[in-house]
Amino acid sequence: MIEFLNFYLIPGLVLGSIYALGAIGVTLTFGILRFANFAHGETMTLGAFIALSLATFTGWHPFAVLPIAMALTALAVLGMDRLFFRPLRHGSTIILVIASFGLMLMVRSLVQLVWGAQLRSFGQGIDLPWVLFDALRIFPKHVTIVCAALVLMLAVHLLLSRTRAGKAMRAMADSPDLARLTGIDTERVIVTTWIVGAGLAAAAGVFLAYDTHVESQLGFKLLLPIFAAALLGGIGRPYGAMAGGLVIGLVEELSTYPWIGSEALVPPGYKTGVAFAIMVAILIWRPSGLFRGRVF
Amino acid sequence: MKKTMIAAAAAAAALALNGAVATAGEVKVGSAAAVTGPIAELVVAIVNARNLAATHVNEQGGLLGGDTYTLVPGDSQCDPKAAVDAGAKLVNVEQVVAIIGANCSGATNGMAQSVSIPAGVVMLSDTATAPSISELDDNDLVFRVATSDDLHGRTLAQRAWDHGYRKLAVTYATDDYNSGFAEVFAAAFTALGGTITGNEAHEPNKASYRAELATLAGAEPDGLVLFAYYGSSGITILRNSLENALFGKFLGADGMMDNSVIEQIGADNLRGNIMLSQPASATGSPPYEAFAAAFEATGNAPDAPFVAHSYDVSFLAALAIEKAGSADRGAISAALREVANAPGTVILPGEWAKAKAAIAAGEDINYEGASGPIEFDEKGDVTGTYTLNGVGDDGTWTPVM
Amino acid sequence: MNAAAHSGSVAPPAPGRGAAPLLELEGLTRRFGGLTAVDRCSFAIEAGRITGMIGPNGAGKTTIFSMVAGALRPSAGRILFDGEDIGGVPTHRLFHRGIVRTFQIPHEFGRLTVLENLMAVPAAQPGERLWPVWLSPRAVARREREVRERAEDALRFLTLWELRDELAMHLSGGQKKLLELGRAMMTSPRLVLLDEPGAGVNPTLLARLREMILELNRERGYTFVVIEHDMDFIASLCERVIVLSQGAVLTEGPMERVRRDPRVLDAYLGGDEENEGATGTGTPAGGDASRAGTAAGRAAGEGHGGALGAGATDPGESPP
Amino acid sequence: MEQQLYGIFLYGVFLLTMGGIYAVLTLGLNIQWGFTGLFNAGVAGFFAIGAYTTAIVTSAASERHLGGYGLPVAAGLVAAMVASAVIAWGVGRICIRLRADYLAIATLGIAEIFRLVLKNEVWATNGPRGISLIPKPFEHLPEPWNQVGMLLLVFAVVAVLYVLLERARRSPWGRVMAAIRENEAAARAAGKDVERLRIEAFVLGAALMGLGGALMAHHIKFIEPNAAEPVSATFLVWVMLVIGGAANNRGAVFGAILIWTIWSTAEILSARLPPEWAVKSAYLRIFLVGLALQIILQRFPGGIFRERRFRTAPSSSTREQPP
Repeated sequence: MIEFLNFYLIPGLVLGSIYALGAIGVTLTFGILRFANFAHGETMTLGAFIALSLATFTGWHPFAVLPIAMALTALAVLGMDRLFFRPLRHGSTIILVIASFGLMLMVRSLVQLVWGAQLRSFGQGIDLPWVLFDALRIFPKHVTIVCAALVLMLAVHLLLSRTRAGKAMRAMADSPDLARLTGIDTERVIVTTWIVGAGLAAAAGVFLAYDTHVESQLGFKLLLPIFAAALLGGIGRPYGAMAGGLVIGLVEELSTYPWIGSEALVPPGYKTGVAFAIMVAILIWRPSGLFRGRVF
Repeated sequence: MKKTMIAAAAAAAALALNGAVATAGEVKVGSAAAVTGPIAELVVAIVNARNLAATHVNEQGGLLGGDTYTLVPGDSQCDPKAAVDAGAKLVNVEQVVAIIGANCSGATNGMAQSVSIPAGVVMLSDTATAPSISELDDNDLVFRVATSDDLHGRTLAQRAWDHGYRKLAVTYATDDYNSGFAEVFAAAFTALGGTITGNEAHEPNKASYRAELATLAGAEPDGLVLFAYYGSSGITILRNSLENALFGKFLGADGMMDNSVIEQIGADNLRGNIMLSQPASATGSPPYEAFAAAFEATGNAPDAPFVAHSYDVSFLAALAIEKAGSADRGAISAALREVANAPGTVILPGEWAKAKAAIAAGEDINYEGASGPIEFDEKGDVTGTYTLNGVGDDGTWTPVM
Repeated sequence: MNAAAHSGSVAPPAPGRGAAPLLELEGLTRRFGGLTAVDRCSFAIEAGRITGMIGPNGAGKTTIFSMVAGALRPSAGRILFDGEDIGGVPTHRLFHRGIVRTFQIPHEFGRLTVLENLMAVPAAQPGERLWPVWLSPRAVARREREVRERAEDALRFLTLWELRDELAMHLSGGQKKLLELGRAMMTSPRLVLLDEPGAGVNPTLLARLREMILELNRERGYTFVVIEHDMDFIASLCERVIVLSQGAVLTEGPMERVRRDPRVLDAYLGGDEENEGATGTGTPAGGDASRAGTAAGRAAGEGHGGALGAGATDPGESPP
Repeated sequence: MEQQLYGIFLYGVFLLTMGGIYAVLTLGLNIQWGFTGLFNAGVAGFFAIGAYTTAIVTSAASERHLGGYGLPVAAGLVAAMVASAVIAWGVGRICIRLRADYLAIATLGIAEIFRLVLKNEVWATNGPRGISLIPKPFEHLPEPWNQVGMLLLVFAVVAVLYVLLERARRSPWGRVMAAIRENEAAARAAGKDVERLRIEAFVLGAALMGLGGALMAHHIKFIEPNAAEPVSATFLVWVMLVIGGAANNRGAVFGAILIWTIWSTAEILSARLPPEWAVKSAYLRIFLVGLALQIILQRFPGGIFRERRFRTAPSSSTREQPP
């Protein structure tokens, strides 16, 4: 039982909160700009590397430079939007998807040009956990990651529910045509969307890098599970994305638990497939997400 | 504006094709590597090692009549499709004399079968370890200094047994190198009388492997045999295992041999707990030290995976061209055996001037590589020597007995 | 006109007035989540007539059309067509049985030409299968000529002949409405459901549209059910109207009588403006309450507009 | 110099062979996306099924993987198409009703699951080590005729497909597919069995993707799961189709060859950089490819070749126009 908590449930939660942060950006772009942004993974990588450089330069804790890294990443993404997405915004969706694919290639190779392909990390050595009740192992870094993720999600919640910009975003994600009719400044909403999505992506990248390490393909590796999370929550629903991220993170980890007998339920080689299988199943049986009908 | 850019791109492409014509006084060898793609982080050091050999050649008199030894890069992306494309460019547009590399076994296999063998170009691989490379119908054109997984896997199993391991869990990344290795290792270890308590694949590039490791640790083996590349999953698995006290002892192979493993995990956490098998002349042997000193001087770590092999293939290609006496594709294959295999004047890494003089004098030479003595058999394979490394007192990879 | 040329191909000759009903609804009900868009609706449509269907926004008119045409599955109740229950039968099967619908927001094939829009309609085209296309092109070409002639006749009738080579997306709203009607003419329909054919159509075109509907009814015997907000249009077209309010039948009868019915006036004046879900034009209040309504609206409308709505992708709400 | 020209000619042969194989994939995707509007982001999955099927059918017997039946290449190509088609039918049955972007993500996920199966079911596929020694047509001819032979085979396939698909596109079949693409609800209301027709297009497109995969396997004589990773086996095909012009077969073929040429020749450019850039030049190449893509997208947002619809020729209208 305690093993289940230590090795399956807690790692699942940590991974899930990272997925959740990434998925918010995907779901907002999908909901408001109406395309699947393949460059979102590279945004995470970019954020993690920016934070790495800042942390190396200042010698501060990665979480101390996180706000600056988030801001810089958001700025970079706004620049990309201006150059590559905005000129195509009135064309068809598929053009935007292809543009985001091109951007994915560009950002990744730029990161490799600037920072190289080798892997780097914020800290060296291994962390030892706090051992509670002689059995439960809690890692300080995991506590900080989950707490920071919760703070960011709370901030997103406040933004969406308390501010005009947030309400406008939700309205647009729900129905862009109607939002336009009611006089919402769509360009401003789009800017806000990019800022929120890129900031959270940067945070997700930094958290993952803080837990493990960072290299040029960090974000790309997360892209598909994050798409799965966004779909699970229902496209255009930031709260759904948070929940979806947690569910995907948990299910990925729990799928290899020996639920029946002593063998892993899903052979670990297929672990990645679990997220995809859930995603496909959700699409087929509940295409509007797990939380259809619930008003968030 | 955009039109201008397109025009500029077209002009640049035309220029590039034009520039492909070899300048006089240059001998081109293709250097195919998986620079982008899943093992990008390993390849940087590999390319640096190949370039170091070229620098040695050029600094010490160059090739043949003083020609520059040029390595033309080609990106094989660890994907046979990309490798065939890169190979076609190297062989046809760049008109290289020989090709070194291609890195991943699949990419090497594709490039060899559909480009280099039909064109009659020698391919000399530094990292392709799949047994299928030996089976190619290659007209004696495909060589490698990387040893086949079969041999390495059996050797590692024996060494593990000798170190007193009886019950081991195995986890391997689902790529060609590591999965093949795991298969051979598990069979050999069982044949010795050992027990494999669990043999599980893991998908590389995940953020956490705690769940898989917990399952493997459940059977309480003596240690974990970790077949992975350090970047895509190895370091994460080490970290997850140590932080959660799931495994304390590790065995592995050269895919894990990198300084960043020690940097990331910390020497103190690994000392006495990890042993990695590497096909290389024992540290301390003259050929290895010659290479290591030179490579370190360029700011690179000589114990990174496969860099010794990469240096060797680059140097060997130059030796073979020098021996053949001309930049002629057809003569390389025979010359390669002559310069690599005993007997002859022993040449160590970096000793280009000595080798050039010996060849000019008509002497037979025998290159002793950084990765091992290098004697090509009839299939173009070498018999490896392997060292087992642990973390030494100085915090670097050090041989253990 | 060319109508006579095709009257022979109309499947059953129009039965006499007052014959057995062609379509009967019995307690038809449709719910979207907590919202009941159609509530125990019962009425009958006689063959050969033009029947009007009116009611305030959200009364469930379009939802009824969607169920009759097979785009939505009824939650309860029966739809009898020729005495047979067709509830839940997919749209394309119903089309082959003679039920054709048009859409309130025109559903043209935007990047097909106007002529192609009509030529795509007829059933049993051998050219719609690949083997004949590749192996017996002559048979395909022969049938294609027939289809084309028929489409050209329809375009002349609809006065769209000049625009035959134009992409349908470039037509005006009114012209698209005509094209919708043209789709019905490409087959031999027994029941044509017109959803607001006059919405957004200018008065000149509207008058022409009325003449066309009357002519199709008179000359070819098409049975029409027409949803329309323009009362004069309905009055000049239909002998009988059905009034719906909040998903139920309020009253029915000749237009003159219905117009004087105080309940009808009440329904229109007191119509619950917030409850517009079923017509898919709900206004976004930005708040959460509107969301359920809009979602239902998307499901009820045919998935147009809202690119990300559950729409037709939801197995629970679309025919199998 | 003569040697140089001969080399460039041979490289041209390789370039066009690859471009031609991609053209087969792009034509397949064009049926799905261009004609019918099905957003299949799982091209790599069907590519892989085709490649592995032909590898198993045509290679010599081996203990490392399933079969090795040593059948002729033609049998392999047919088997590849059939296998892809059958699996596409299964996939289509469960998710063809999904709307565009959802279908994309579902097919992307399914393709990744296929790739995991290829990696993990070692008994059938030799896992990550892949299948080697796949026969290549004409390989026993001397250079350059072996390569030219392969090129001609690929181009013969492309030509046949082009003619068949162009005929299909102009036929009522193409019209009804376009109708579904343009307005699904209206197509239903016009009596079309949208599900069946969409599955038909999906299956046909997937069969061509399988054929493309099979041709690729024969061309490179080796297949492994990395060859079916999404960037070069799905997204690149999409880029080719969108840039060339969706719904236009000529655009599909042109886009495949154009983009493959950019993708491939960019390396010749980046390889000119000094040796200390040996590693970075590869990154730079990918960057340039990305940039070229953006420029073409902004220059030709609707693709280079536009869709062409049937127009009535002035002479064909024999009747009098009504007043």
